[in-house]
Amino acid sequence: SEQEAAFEARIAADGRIEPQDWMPAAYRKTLVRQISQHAHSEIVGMLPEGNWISRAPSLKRKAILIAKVQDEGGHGLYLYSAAETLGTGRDEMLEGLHSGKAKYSSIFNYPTLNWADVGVIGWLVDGAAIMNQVPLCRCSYGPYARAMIRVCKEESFHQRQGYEALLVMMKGTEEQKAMVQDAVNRYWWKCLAMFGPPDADSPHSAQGMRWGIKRISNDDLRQKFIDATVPQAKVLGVTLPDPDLKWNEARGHYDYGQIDWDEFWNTVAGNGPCNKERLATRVKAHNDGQWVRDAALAYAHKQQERAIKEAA
Amino acid sequence: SEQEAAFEARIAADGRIEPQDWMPAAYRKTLVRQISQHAHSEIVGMLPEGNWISRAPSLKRKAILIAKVQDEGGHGLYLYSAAETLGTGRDEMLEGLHSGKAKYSSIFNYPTLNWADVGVIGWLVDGAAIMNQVPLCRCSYGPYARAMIRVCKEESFHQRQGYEALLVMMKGTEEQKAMVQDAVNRYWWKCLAMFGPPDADSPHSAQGMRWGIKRISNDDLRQKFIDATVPQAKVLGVTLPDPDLKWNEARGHYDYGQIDWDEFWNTVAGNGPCNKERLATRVKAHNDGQWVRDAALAYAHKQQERAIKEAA
Amino acid sequence: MSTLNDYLLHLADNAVVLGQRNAEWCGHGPVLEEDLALANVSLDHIGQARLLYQHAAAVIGGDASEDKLAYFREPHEFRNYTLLELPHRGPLVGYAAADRDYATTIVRNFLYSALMVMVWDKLQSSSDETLAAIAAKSLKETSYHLHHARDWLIRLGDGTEESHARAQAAVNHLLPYTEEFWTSSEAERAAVAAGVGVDVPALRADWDALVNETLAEATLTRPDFQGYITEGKVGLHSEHLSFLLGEMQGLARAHPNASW
Amino acid sequence: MSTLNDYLLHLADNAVVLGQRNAEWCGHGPVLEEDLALANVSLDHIGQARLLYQHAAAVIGGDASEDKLAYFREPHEFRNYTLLELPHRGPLVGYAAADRDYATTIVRNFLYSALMVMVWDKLQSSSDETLAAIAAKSLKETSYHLHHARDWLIRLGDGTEESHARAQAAVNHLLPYTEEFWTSSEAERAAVAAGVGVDVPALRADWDALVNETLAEATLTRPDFQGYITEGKVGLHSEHLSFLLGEMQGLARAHPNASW
Repeated sequence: SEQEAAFEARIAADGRIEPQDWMPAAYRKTLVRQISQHAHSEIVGMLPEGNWISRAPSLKRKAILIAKVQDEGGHGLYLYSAAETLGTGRDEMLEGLHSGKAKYSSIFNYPTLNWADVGVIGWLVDGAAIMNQVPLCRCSYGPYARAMIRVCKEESFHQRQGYEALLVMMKGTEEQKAMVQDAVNRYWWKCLAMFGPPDADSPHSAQGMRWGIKRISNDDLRQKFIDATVPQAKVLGVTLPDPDLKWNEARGHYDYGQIDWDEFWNTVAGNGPCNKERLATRVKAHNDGQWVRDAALAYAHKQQERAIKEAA
Repeated sequence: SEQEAAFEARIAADGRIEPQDWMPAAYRKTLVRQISQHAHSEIVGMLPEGNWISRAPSLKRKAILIAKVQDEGGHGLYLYSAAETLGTGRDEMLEGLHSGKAKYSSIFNYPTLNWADVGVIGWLVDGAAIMNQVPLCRCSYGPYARAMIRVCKEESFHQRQGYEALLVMMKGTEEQKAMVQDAVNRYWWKCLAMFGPPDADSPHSAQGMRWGIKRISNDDLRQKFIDATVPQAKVLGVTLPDPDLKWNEARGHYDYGQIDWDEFWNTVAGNGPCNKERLATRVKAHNDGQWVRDAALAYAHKQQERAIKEAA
Repeated sequence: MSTLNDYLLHLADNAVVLGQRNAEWCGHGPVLEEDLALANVSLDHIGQARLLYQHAAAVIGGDASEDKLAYFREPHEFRNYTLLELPHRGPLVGYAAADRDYATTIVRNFLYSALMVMVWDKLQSSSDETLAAIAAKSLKETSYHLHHARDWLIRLGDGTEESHARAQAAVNHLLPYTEEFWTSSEAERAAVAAGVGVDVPALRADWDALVNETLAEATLTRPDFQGYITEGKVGLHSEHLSFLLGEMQGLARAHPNASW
Repeated sequence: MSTLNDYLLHLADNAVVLGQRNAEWCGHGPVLEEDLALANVSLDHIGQARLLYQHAAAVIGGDASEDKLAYFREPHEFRNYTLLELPHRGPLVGYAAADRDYATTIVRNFLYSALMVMVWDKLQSSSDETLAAIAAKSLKETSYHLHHARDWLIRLGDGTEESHARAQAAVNHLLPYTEEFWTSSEAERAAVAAGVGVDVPALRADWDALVNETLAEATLTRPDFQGYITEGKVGLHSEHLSFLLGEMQGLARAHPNASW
C-alpha cells in the first residue's frame, strides 16, 4: 500500500515515526511489547535496590539511593507514557505484568545480598543497560527515542555514582572490599546475559534491525560492554570471575568464557531465585493501593459533579 | 439461709470454697472479675517483654526470656481455667478484655525501651506482683488459691532471674549500667502504684478482706515491697529515684515520697502511653487467629461425624 | 551551646526519622506517581536532616559529624516527636505484624508539615544564620509536602466509604500524638530565649485552624483528646523507635571505621 | 575439622534461625495454647542451637563461643537452609509489609521437622559423640514439633475453605525450598565421609512418603517443582536473612565487649 511504502521509506531514510503516523500492526505490537517490558523493568528494578534504602550506611548514600530508585520510577513513568502513544493504556500494560504475560529484565530476579550490590548494580547492571539503550536513542519510533535520550542521560549518572561508591569501598576496610568482590562475583555473569542470547539464537533481532528498533547485535553489544568494563575493574581492584577473560590482540577485543544460558532461560521462564517475590510484591502493592486509587477517582467524580452543579 | 451460714462458717474457719459449693453471687462475681483481670494481665504482660525476644543480646538470655514469656501465657491459661470453674467461659472473659470492659494490670501500659527493662520487670514488676499474690495462695476460693501457688512459685523464679540479669549488667560496661539505671528510673514509681490506691481510698478492700480474697492491705504490701527492695537496690548498685526514700528507725520501715496517683488513674482509665497499642495488639491477634480457630473447630466436627458414620 | 545543639538535633531527628518512614513506601506505593512523590518527600527530609546534623556537628565540634549523629546515637538520645517514629498503621506494638496503611502515612505527613511550614517560616529569622538559611530552603520543600498531604487527605476523606473510614481512623490514631507539639521542652525554651528557636505553642491557633479547615473539607471529624502526651523530643520514645533505628543504623555500626 | 565445623554450623544456624522465626509469634498466636506451643518449639530450637554452637566453638577453639558464632557472623557466613529464614507469609520481598500467616508457619515447621526427625535419628550414631548426644536430645523435641505441625496441617487442610486455601498456598510457596535438602554441600559430603554426618539425599524417599501421606490426609495437593534450588546452606541466602540477623544481632553488636 501507499502508507506502507511511505513508512518503509521513512525507516530507510532513518527518519522518525510519530504517534499520528501510519505504521504496520506488527511494528506497533513489537514496540508496545518492548517499551512496556522496558517500563516494567524499571518498576520491578526499584525493588532490589529499594531493599537497602532503610539500611544505607550514610545519609549521603541513603539520599543518593532514594533519588536513584525514584529516577527508575520516573523512567517507568515516561516509558509507560511513550507506550501509551501507541494506543495501549497503562492499566493494560500493568495487567500484563501482574498476570505474568509480560516480561521484565531478568537481572532483577536476583537478590541484593549486601550493600555493595547497590554500587555493583549501578556500575554493571546500569552499565549494561546503557549499552543496550544508547542505540535506542536513535530508534525509529520518535516518543521512544526521546524517552531513551532522557533515560540514558540519567542512567549514565547512576552508573558513575555506582562506580564511585565502589571506589570508596575499595579504599576502605577489608570487609568493605570483600563485599564489593562478593557482589561482583554474583552479578558479573548475569550482566553479560543481559544482552540477550547469542546472535545465532536471537529470533527477534533481524526484524528489529530492519525496523530501526534494534541497531546493534547482542553479541556486539556484549563485547563492547566487556571491553569497556575490564579496565574499570582493574582501576577498581576487583577480579572479574571469569578465568577465560583475557585480551585477544588479534581480535582487538577481550575473549571471555561460556555464559550459562540454561540458568538464564530458566530465570526468564520464571524460575530464578526472586521471580515470585518480585512479581508478588508488585501485585500486592497494586492491590493494596486499589482503595487509594478508588478514593482519588471517587473524589474527582464528586468534584466534577459539584462543578457541573455550580455551573448550572 | 442455711447455705449462706455454711459459707460464712467455712470462710470464718479459713476453709476453702470449692466450685461445687454454694457461694453468694457477689462473691462469685468478685472472684471472676479478679481472676480474669489477673489472667488478662498475664496475657497482655507477654507483650512488653516479648518486645525484646528477637533482640536478646545472648542466646542464653533469649531462651530465658522466651521461657518467661511462655510461663506468663501458662499462668494466663490456668487462671482462665480457675475462673471457668465459676461458670464464666474463656471467650466471655476475652470479650471483656477486647471490648475494654475488663481491666488488666496498668503496669503493662508502659513501654519497654531498653534491654534492661526486661530484667527490671523481672526484679521489680514481678517482685511487686509476688507481694500481691503470695497472700492469694491462702485465698478462700480453692481453685484460685491452688493456681496462685503455682504462679507464685514461677514468679519467684522469674524475679531471681531478672535480678541476676541486672547484676551481670551492673558488673559490665558503663552503657550497660546506664541502661539498668534508666530502666529503674522509669519503672520504680509505677511498681509502687501496682499495690493499688492508699487504703483510705480503696473501696473493694474491706469486703475482699472479709471474704478471705484479700488478706493484707495495699499500703502494708507496698511498705513490705519497699522494705524488701531497698537493700536489693544497694547490692545492685542502682539508685531508686526517690529523694525521700530513707530508713525510719522509729517505724522500722523505709519512708518514701508521694506517688503520682493522677498519672496512675489516668493510665488505668486508658490513657497511658501504651494502652491503645496493647489492647489493639491483643484484639488483632485474636481476630487474625479466627480462621485458625474456625479450622480447628470445623475439623473436629468432621472427625466427629466420621466417627459416628463409622460406628453406624 | 548544648541546648542549641539539643534544639538542632530535635529538628534533625524529626527529619531523619520521618524521612526513613516515608522511604519505606519506595517500590510499594498505591500508584507510581505516589511512589515518586513519597520518595521526594523522603529525600527532602533526608536533605534537611543532613544540613541540620552538619550544623549541629559544627556546633559540637571535635569528631562530631553528620553520620556520627545519625548513626551512632541511641534511641533515648533521639529528640524527634514520637508521632514521626510510628509505623504506617494503627496502634500496634512494635513487633506485631501489619500492612502499611496509606491513610496513616498521609495523615501524619499532613499533621507534621502543617506545623513545619509555620516553624520553618519563623526560623527564617532565627538569630542562627545557618539555621535561618536551612529554614528558608526547608520551607519551600515543606510547603510542597503540606500541599501533597492535604490534597490526599481531602481525597481520602471525601472519596469512598472505605477511604473515609481509613482516613478517620488514622486521624483518631495520630492526632493525640500532636499534643507533644504544644508542650515546651527545656531545649525549646532555651532556643526561644536565645532568639534561635520558635515558640511552637504560640503557633497552636494557626495550626488548629489549618487542621480544622482541612478536616472539614475532607468531611472528617476531629476527635477529642485526653490522655498521655508523648515525650519523644526529650528522649522518651515509643517502642517503635528502637526498631526503626536498629534497621537504619545496623550496617553503619557493623563497620564503625568504614567510610562510604 | 573445618568441614566438621561447617556442618555443625549448618545444623546450628538452622536451629537458631527457625527459633528466631517461631518466637515471632510470642504474644500474637491464634489461640493461647498455640502461643505456648510455638514458644516451646522456639525454645527447643534455641536450645539445640546453643548446644551445637558450643560444640562448634570447642572444635574451633580460640575465643570462639556460642554467642560469637550466633551474633558476630555475617549473613553470608550463615549455613541455614533458605526455607528457614523466610518470613511467615507468602512470597514478598524482605521490606514489603504483610501480616504473619499461621499456615506458612505450620507448613514450614512440618516440612522441616519431617526431615529433622530422620536426620537426628541417624545422627544418634554419629562418630562425633557430642553430636550424637545432641541428636538424641533433639530427636525427642523434634518428634513433638513434627507431631504438632502435622496435626495442625491436617486441621488446616481439612478444616474450612479458607484454611484449606491458605494451607495449599503455603505448601505451594514453601515446598520448592525443600529441594535444598536434596543437594549435597561439600560440608555435608565431608561430614558423611567422616562418619559424622547424615546422607540427607538418601532420606528423600522416606521424607516424600511422610509428606505425601500427610498432604493426602490434609486433602492438599503436592505442587510440581521446577526452578531455582536455594543455596542457603552454602551461604547464598535470600534477601530476608539480613533483616532477620540485623534485628537479632543488633543489640549484641552495639556492645561487643559486654557480657549478659
